Amino acid sequence: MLKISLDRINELFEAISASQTLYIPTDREDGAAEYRKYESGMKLSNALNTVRSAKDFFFPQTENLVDFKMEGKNIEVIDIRKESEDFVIFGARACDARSFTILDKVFLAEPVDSYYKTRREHGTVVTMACTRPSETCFCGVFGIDATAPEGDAACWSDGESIFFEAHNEKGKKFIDSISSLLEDGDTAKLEETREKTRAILKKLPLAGLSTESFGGERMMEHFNSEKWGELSESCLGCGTCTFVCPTCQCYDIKDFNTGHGIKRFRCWDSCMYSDFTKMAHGNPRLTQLERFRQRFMHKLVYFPANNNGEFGCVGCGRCLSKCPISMNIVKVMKALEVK
Amino acid sequence: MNNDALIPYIGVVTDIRQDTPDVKTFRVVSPEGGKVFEHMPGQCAMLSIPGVGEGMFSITSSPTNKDFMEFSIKKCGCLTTWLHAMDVGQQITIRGPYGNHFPVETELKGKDLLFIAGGIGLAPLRSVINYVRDNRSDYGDVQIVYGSRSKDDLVDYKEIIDEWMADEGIEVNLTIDNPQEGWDGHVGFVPNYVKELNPSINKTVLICGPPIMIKFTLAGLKELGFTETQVYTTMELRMKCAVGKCGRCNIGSKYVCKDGPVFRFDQLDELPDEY
Amino acid sequence: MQVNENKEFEPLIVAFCCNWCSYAGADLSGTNRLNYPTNVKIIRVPCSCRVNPMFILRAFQRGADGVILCGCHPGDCHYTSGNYFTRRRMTLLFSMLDFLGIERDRTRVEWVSAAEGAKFAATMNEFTEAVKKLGPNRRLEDLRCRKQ
Amino acid sequence: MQEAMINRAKQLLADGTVNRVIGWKRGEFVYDVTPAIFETAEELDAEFVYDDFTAANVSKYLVKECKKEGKILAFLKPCDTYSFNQLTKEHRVVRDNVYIIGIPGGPKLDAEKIKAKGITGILGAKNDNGTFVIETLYGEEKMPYYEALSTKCESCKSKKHVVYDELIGDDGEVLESDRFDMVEKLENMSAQERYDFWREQLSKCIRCNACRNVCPACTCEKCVFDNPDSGVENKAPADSFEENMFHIIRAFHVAGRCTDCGECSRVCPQNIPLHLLNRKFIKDINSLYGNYQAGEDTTSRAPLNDYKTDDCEASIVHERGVE
Repeated sequence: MLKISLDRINELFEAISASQTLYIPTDREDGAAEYRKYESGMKLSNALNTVRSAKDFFFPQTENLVDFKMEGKNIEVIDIRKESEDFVIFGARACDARSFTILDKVFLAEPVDSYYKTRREHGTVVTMACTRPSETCFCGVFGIDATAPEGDAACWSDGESIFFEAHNEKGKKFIDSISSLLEDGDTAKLEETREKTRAILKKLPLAGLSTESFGGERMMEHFNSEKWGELSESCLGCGTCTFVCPTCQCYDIKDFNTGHGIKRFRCWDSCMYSDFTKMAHGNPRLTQLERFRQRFMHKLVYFPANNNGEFGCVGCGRCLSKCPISMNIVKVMKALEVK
Repeated sequence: MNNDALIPYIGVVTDIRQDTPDVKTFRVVSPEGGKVFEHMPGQCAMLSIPGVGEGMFSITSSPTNKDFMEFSIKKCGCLTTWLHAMDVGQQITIRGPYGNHFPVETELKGKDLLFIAGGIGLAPLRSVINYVRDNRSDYGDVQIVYGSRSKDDLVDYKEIIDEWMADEGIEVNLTIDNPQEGWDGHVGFVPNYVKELNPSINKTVLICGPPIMIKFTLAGLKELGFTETQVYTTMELRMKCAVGKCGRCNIGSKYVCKDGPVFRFDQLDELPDEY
Repeated sequence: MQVNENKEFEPLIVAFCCNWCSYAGADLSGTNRLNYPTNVKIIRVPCSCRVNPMFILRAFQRGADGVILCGCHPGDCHYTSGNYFTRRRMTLLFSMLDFLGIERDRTRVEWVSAAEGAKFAATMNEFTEAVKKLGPNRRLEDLRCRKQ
Repeated sequence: MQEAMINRAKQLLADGTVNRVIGWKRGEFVYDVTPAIFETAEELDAEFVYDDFTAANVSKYLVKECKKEGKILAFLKPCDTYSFNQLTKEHRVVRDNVYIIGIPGGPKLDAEKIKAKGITGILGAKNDNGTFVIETLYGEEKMPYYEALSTKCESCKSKKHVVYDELIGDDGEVLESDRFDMVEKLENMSAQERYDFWREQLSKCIRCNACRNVCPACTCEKCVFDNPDSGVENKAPADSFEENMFHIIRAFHVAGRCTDCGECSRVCPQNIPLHLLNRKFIKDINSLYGNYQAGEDTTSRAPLNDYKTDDCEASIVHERGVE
């Protein structure tokens, strides 16, 4: 397997960023990690994952769609789409890598979302296998192997070197572009590391969680469950879970009047918000119970119903650690589990 | 780059008709003339005034009309108020067509049809009614039951009197909620009127109106012996993208904008009661 | 906004003036043919107390380089005490803007009575000069609203 | 402590004084607690928890809860009692529908602080004389206990309960705290430094609204930022201006009403020190209009609903401190 020694990793980053924009997870001064555009000397974070997921790269929080110029009774539609440039996301975890395939099912379904598609085409996802999963991790529940992440190319660390493997053409192209820095390496120690990680993954407190009780065919049963009242009781109705979630894809379209034109933009929206479904003549989801239910039903029931049983959750655990009142999908799954 | 569903076309409003005190019908064509796009009866379009908002409206004109599209719009919110204040010649943005349509080419073909509408609920059905009138030989008897609060609130009253009533094989039953001077027709609520009319149960029903009317009419139809597989309706929920991605107009796993807006009642029965 | 080197920067000043004193004061300075810069755009409000912090921020968002709030002198408010509340509110708001690192000279509260046409003109001249020195508002602007 | 609380709650449920209890419930992990309502003794026994991680201020839930049938028992920490009092003053809660037991606060911990040290896979934790011993998937880890303190508990303003029906444990005193130190430090920076500091912090904001929704002082039925008719409704910070505006207005709207409970900073998923904005207002109010502690009583006029004819002019801002 091709590898590069860990102490030469910044050489690698320099090489990649010389030809295209590179994003790596890096530590902030408050201890949390976030993706930043690589600049010379930036250090790769050791954290398990970033606070914000990597979905931003393909589905940014706000994005201009189209401009309008209004003059008298006339409207001019201005297509502001530009060809985006190539970029590399380095160090995405297995959960985030899977989230892209989930987002693909939404945005690349007919009619294809061209904004998303362009970014997807221009972005190369280089994933990094996990070595220190956290207690909040439960990606295995959704069939994700944290030691064998998807993505265009994947890499593994054995503590000394980073090993690379391409998964598709884009990945091959990426590895070719850095091949002068890589050398052939022995994977014995890497196998050892992976084995250790697998053992930890089996021991994770949430490893025993089961998805068997969920899926499209259980729609009415779960929808009408009496548990929702108790579960949603303490929900604040904020959007933290939605906005840190790598698979939440709901958005709002709004117009902004700049004083010299109209910008139509889309931004992330949350089904937890009170005005998400509010219409001029009423709201079908009046209380937090219905909104709370919608979020989890979407991930565990509606999404699989429309996507051959695939769930809308990747078990990254962000909502577990970020919810202000610690209410999360794991608690919902446990409460609704059909024994 | 190919066009994106979220980038709208321009439409020009060429005619505005005041139907009722709070409903206007707008005629929309493309700036070059002709329709902006083709559609099927029951489908919808997103109309917008940039800076004001965007909303889903059902296309009330029939696909058989090759010259223009029409939208009957009731004034009830921010965008509709703005639309009502427009003058002829105003440009708006339009994208579509969205959603499924009434199965006029399949299940409805050859059937006797019963249309039941309340208030502005006639808007989506008008498209089907005129489509059926233009393809008269493909369908059986047509009966229309239409009610509203008062005589003034009957949408498209002129067209109903002048054209629909004049057609052979179309029975039009109008009703208003309360007695009114100058009205010698039926007075009473739609659900009761339907029961009084006692339509034959081999008809296929297309119903649209306020939720409360739909609820009681459906119950009445069941009493008369209709089954849910015979009854179609069209739904509306808050929408933003209209292409099944923004995630808000779902009833259970179905998106009203993409899988709807037309549902048969037995399909709705399989979905959670959240609309 | 491209600042042309040959052309002096012309700030946009928004002045909220209370209907009873300052607006009349502005009127008086006009009838007295006193000059004050055309940069100043006056927005009339029923009382200085009507101005909520959001008004100030929104003025900056939409391209203002300086915002000044004028009302009746303390004790002279048409509604008895409106301007006293304004005073506390604006003091705290300006202090917060300062805390966030926004140039403090972009904001000001000035009491101008209906008889003080001269004071109105002088204040506006002085304030416009002060903002001109600061240059365009960059720290509290909305890039989308910037004219290309 | 937990046991005493459960026992007292059971008594009050049994004698009919209250028909439900608001407290905290254990979740999956040692640090994972959720505010919850308990209606029976069995539920209390099974799930009620009070420990180092029960930092959540439950007083805001009482806005909703006190409108329901019957009386509710709430365990309030000293800082929570200030929030409750403030809500009473604003007529958002009905005092008579809540039975309050004051409980000693004790500093609360924040799991994020532990994780920021690189300690992950937390399975258990205990305090061993000031050393926090954490059992993890990767073996035992140690850190000083005080370094795991929630930001909101780092500079406690008071151990005194300002409202209660009864107390478990002793009442404390209002403390001399160093809570304005960081505000002062910022005030002494140059405008450019302050600007850079806040840009760095506020640009992290994802507009999840957690700070707003958790805030016991933010109880508007409809927030301007949610109201399409307000003209400022926004769901995402589309521009740096909107980040600033949201946080200025959020803090301004609770100025004079904020009790400095610190919930905003505790819940922020991006660790933005939002409490500094609130403390800046509190500090200004104290120095310009006299010391004022929101929630201390239910009768005094809030500083922004009050005035003196000889208040300082707004120009004071221009005349002091660092430019």
